[in-house]
Amino acid sequence: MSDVDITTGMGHAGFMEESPYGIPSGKLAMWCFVISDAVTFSAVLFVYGYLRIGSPDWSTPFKFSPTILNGIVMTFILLTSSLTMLAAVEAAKAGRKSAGFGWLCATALLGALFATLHLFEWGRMIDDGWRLFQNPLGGSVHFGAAFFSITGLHLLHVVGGVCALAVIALGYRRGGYNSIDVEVTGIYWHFVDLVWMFVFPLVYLMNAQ
Amino acid sequence: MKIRHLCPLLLVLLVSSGLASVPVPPPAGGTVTGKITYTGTPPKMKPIDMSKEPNCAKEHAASPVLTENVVSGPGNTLEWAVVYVSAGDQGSTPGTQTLKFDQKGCQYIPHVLVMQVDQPFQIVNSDPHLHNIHPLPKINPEWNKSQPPGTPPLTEKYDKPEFISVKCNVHPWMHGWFIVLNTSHYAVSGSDGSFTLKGLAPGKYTLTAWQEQFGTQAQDVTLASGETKNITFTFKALPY
Amino acid sequence: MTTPESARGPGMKFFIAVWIGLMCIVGIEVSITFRHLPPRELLVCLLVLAFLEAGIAVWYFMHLKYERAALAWSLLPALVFVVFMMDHIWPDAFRLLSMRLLSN
Amino acid sequence: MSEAAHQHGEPTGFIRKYIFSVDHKVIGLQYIGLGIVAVVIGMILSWLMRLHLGWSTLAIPGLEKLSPTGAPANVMTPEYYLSLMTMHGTLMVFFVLTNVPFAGFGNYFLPIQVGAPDMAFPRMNMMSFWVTFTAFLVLIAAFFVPGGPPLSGWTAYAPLSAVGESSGPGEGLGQTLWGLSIAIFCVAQLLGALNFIATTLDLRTKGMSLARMPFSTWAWFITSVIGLLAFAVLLPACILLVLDRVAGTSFFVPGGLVINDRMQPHTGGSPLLWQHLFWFFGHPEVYIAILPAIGIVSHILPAFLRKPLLGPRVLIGCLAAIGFLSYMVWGHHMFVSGMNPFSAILFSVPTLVITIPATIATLLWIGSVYGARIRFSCASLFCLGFISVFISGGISGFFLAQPSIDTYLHATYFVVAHFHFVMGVAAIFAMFAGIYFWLPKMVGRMMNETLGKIHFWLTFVGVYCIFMPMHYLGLAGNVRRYAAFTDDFLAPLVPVHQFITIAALITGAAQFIFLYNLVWSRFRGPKATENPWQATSLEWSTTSPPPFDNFGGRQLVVHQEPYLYGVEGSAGDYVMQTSPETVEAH
Amino acid sequence: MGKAFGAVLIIITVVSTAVFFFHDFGGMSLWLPVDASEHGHGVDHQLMETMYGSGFLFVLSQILLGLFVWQASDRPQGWKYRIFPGGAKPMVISAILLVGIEILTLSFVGSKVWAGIYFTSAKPGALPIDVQAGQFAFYFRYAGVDGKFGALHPDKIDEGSGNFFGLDPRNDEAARDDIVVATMVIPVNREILLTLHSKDVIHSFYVRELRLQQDIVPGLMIPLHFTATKTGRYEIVCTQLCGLGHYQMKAYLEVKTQEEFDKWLKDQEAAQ
Repeated sequence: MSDVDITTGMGHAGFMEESPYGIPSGKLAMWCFVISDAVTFSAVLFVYGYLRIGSPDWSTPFKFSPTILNGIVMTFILLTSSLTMLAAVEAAKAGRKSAGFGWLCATALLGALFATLHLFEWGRMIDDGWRLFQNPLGGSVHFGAAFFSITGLHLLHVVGGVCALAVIALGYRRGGYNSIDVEVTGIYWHFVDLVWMFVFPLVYLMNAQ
Repeated sequence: MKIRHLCPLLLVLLVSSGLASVPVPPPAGGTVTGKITYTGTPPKMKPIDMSKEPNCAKEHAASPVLTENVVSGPGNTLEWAVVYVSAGDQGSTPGTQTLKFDQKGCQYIPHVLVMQVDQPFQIVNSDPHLHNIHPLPKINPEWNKSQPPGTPPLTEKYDKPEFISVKCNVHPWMHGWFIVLNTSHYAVSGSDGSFTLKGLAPGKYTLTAWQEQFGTQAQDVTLASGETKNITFTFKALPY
Repeated sequence: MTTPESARGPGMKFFIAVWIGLMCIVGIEVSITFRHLPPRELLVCLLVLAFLEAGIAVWYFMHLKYERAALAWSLLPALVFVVFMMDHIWPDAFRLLSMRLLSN
Repeated sequence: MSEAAHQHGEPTGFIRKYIFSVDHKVIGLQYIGLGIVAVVIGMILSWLMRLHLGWSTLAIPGLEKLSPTGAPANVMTPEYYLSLMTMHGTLMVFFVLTNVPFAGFGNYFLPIQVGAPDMAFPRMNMMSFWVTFTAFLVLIAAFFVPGGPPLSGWTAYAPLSAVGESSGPGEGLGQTLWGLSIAIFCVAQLLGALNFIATTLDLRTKGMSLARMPFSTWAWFITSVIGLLAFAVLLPACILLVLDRVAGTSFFVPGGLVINDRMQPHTGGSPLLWQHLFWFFGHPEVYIAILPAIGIVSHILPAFLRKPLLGPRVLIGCLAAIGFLSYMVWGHHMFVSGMNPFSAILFSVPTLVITIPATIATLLWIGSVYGARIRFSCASLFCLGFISVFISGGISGFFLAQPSIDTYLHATYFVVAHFHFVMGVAAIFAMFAGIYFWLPKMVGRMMNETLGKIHFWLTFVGVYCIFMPMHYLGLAGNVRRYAAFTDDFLAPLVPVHQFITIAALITGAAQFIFLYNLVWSRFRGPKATENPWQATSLEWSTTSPPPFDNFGGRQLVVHQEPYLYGVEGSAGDYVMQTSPETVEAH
Repeated sequence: MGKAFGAVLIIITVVSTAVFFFHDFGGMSLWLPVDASEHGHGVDHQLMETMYGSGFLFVLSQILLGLFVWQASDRPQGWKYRIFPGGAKPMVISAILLVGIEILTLSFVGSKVWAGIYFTSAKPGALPIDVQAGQFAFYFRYAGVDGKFGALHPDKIDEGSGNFFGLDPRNDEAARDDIVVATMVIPVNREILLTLHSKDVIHSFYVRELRLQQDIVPGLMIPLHFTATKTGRYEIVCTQLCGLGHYQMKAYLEVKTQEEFDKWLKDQEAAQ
């Protein structure tokens, strides 16, 4: 067995068939996971659409302030975290280790900030009487169910992503992870951002007063 | 103990003692007798369509069974009402005898089974087909068991007093009641609406009468030693 | 180890421009929302903008543009196909309203 | 993220070597072992069910010990029958048909067949097995919880599965555990699918171009693509179902329900929504079960026909076409469900179109058998048996694909016969073929052929005795999922059910011959050589069983197409994939 | 071994097919019951077409497989294999042609049959019957003298007192004369319009003789119309798993002549 790193999908010329996409296995697996997860999110969004179409008494409770405004701020934070993630990837590729570490930490912090704002948002909704099974305005109860399950699923991805970023950032600084690992994490993080690009208009804006 | 058989027996005793007016030695305790009646028009009891279960439909082909929410007797009397001591109870003995609740011809026999807390009772399936027995308690634990034909009786008991509606999902018309009381002083009104509570020590009691459609009514009664009192509970009936 | 193709990229300046563009789209979405269009039209507008945004994110942020075309040609048709097939549930959703059990 | 397979050396401790092993071969065997446990449980459940269907008042000694409430006085109650049916279906579909041909054999042989030392992500591979195992434990726990195992079938149609205990026994904690178990299972399958895809695309040894991959590798690859997208839909569906049960949401439960005279607190959901989500996964799942089976059979058959299959590219095209079409047809499970009748036509046409690639594959097999000199062994017999049951099961698809006929046949034993033949028995036959064929490689010992042939004949005739009459029962209108046949028109059909029960008992008993053979051969069987079947693919280029890194440090180079049989080779009538000699076309 | 396999396969094929031709076993028929509905003819025709087409394919492919395996068994050592004449091409072409033509015809004709049942709505004179399924019984409701159905109030359902539908006769006059029965009685040769709804879980309405099956989904009112053409007594059974009593969930359908039906309806009206 040779010492060539066989799983990167590169550098095994002469020993392995070339991967049809010319990308490391980790990246390919992440892309596949992203597609699969996209299907999961679409399924949940389809459930939301299905129930909304079938409910004549759908509530549209969101006012510009505070909910939509908060949503815009959250969108801004998440998009910015995507940008810092890109900076981390660029830095890692160029081999600037400390810069890469810094940008990764910044991304994780922005992600945590997003999650915090989101939880405050949830708290406000719960104070207003929204539950998975309850609509304080008397309309369809599916509003709470759809809102909490879709945003909850997304929040779960954000929290998971923040943890992954922290692990990768520390590992990257210590040398356990390389620039490819940073890039793969980046794909996941951008995907979380991408999902939000659907959640924000469909769950927030479509329910604005 | 079979309440169904006991009621006519008590009735016979009561009537004979009243008619003969033989001087009997005063019993150990006081007695309350009476009748359950109604005013107004009760809902018409509907014949039950059992065609879904050919065994039962055949059994009742001659005279269809009627629903049993309001079973009225001569003179606006009500059968299947339960009278019991709801306050001031003393001298109750725990129920130890195992009662029997039969499923026969797609009907519950008896329609109302009164039992005491922790008193065991047996559920028997005398029909050649499946029944499931599903009491719907709110306080006691709920269970729902099916009894294929030929399986041994189920023995159950309840540990909290409650009025429990009983149904069979396979034959949705089947409907009965488990009345769980924490007194041994109770009676079920017979086909002429009469009831008798015996062996009550002297004192002040609250008697409550319960009927499944019309709810409950309470009356206070004070008994001296060996006294027999006669009271009537009258429910108001509506046609629908 | 040779430099993988994905290492080539346009640099941060370009990504900042894309980021500003995405924020603008979000701004457009919000402004459309508060013009109080009928829900159906609003939905169409928002979906078009969301897909545009998502496309930009996939294409530039996730570096799909900088991978071999085969990757995009393998992944995206699969996703589009599955999501397209899921659309078969809508005819039932629309029937739900007219066939609801009227309980009162 | 990426774990290089060679970074961890061969482990030495028992736990790292056999339990929490990252070696794909051990994991493959673990999957197969789990599948065998599940299939034995599932088969015993089917015995109990069949006994009850034949003689519904029969007391089965000891049954009361298993469940005092489910079988008072050893007589099965209808709810216990339905619970056993649900567990049978769930165990078989998820833990046998998905686990063994796909995850089990795939894990063991996919890396070897492409010449890789291990999977792309060995630790993730270990995780997906143990997540599967957790799902299995959670499901089995449902047998022992108060309220009993779930009874709403492996399809768990809401609202029966969603409203909780009030809808009857078997709908309590057991049903929640079912939902959790399947959700966990989905996660495991997603991890597995990622691993399979990455391994197939990235870890092929030199010369192993996509076109030179064996059929089985192709089938596992296509299956993992299907699984990647299908399980992604079942996962949220199960989570939402569990939310309906425990958190009071109403995704799948409409308003105004009165169960046992009690109004339910739910409002506004849609039972059809669950069916759509479930079958969106459910139909691809059918192909997740059968495509690896097709791949395994197509891989084994040429070694015994001693000739290559007809049209290998066409066959792979058929597999891909079936996988593609599997996403377009889920509505044929819902023709009578109250779905929009216009959609029915939309789903019916692609369903019928699926029969074209399936027919092409079948004809290619039959055409390949023509003109061969078959080496009859247990593996080849099970392959031939597979073709036969695949035809029998596939043909009935013509009926069920048409909504107008489905109106009559839906939910009858015709459907039971159809999917047991095409999905159950066919896939099981492929598993048997796989075990008889590959066990020498997996444990280094040959299986006993005599016992194997007895096993084959009893099983082959047995399954026809069990499932062929079911078609006719279905045509006579015999409804499925009935605990007993008390209806006027069903009661006369009971003798057929008794016949089927006896056939099922005998066929089931025959499987113990197999189990005995398996255990005996594992320890006492004659030692296997490196290539006992004179087959050509890469797994036969290494020792039996293969060493930890599969090829003992050699880096194989592939020179040939996978199925060069019936040619003049240096080793005989075949040429190994690794052989550098030049071969003239036949 | 090959001869045994071929022989067993051919025996299995012959026996399996034989039941199709001889399906009457004394009191037990393994075939479709009599067709008692107007659209049933189309369904039966479609089923027979499919039976012939796929039966042909079944017998052909099984016998070919058996034959080839039989042939393959006594070939000499060192046999040089033969390729099927033409290779894969005839297989692909014949599969596409044979199956393609079959499925084209089937889906075209079958869709017409399906459309005839489900794409049309009932004619104006159809007799409306309201069907409610619940664990584990069907109940049927006729509009009564006033021709109007009372509104449904699920919260008023009380099976013990016979209020299976949740009618409110106290406040709703239309409900007072509604006829609720457990056996569905219909006149022959007159179109019936059922409105199916369920009070708890999914059930199904299946009458073999009518060639009709339709799930009854809670929360939906599903219309279904048909015309019975033969008088008789048939069973309506539930085919969607609904709980422990699923196998006992049934009702009878009595198809009577118009006069008998009118008389039955009069009796029922009088009983209200």
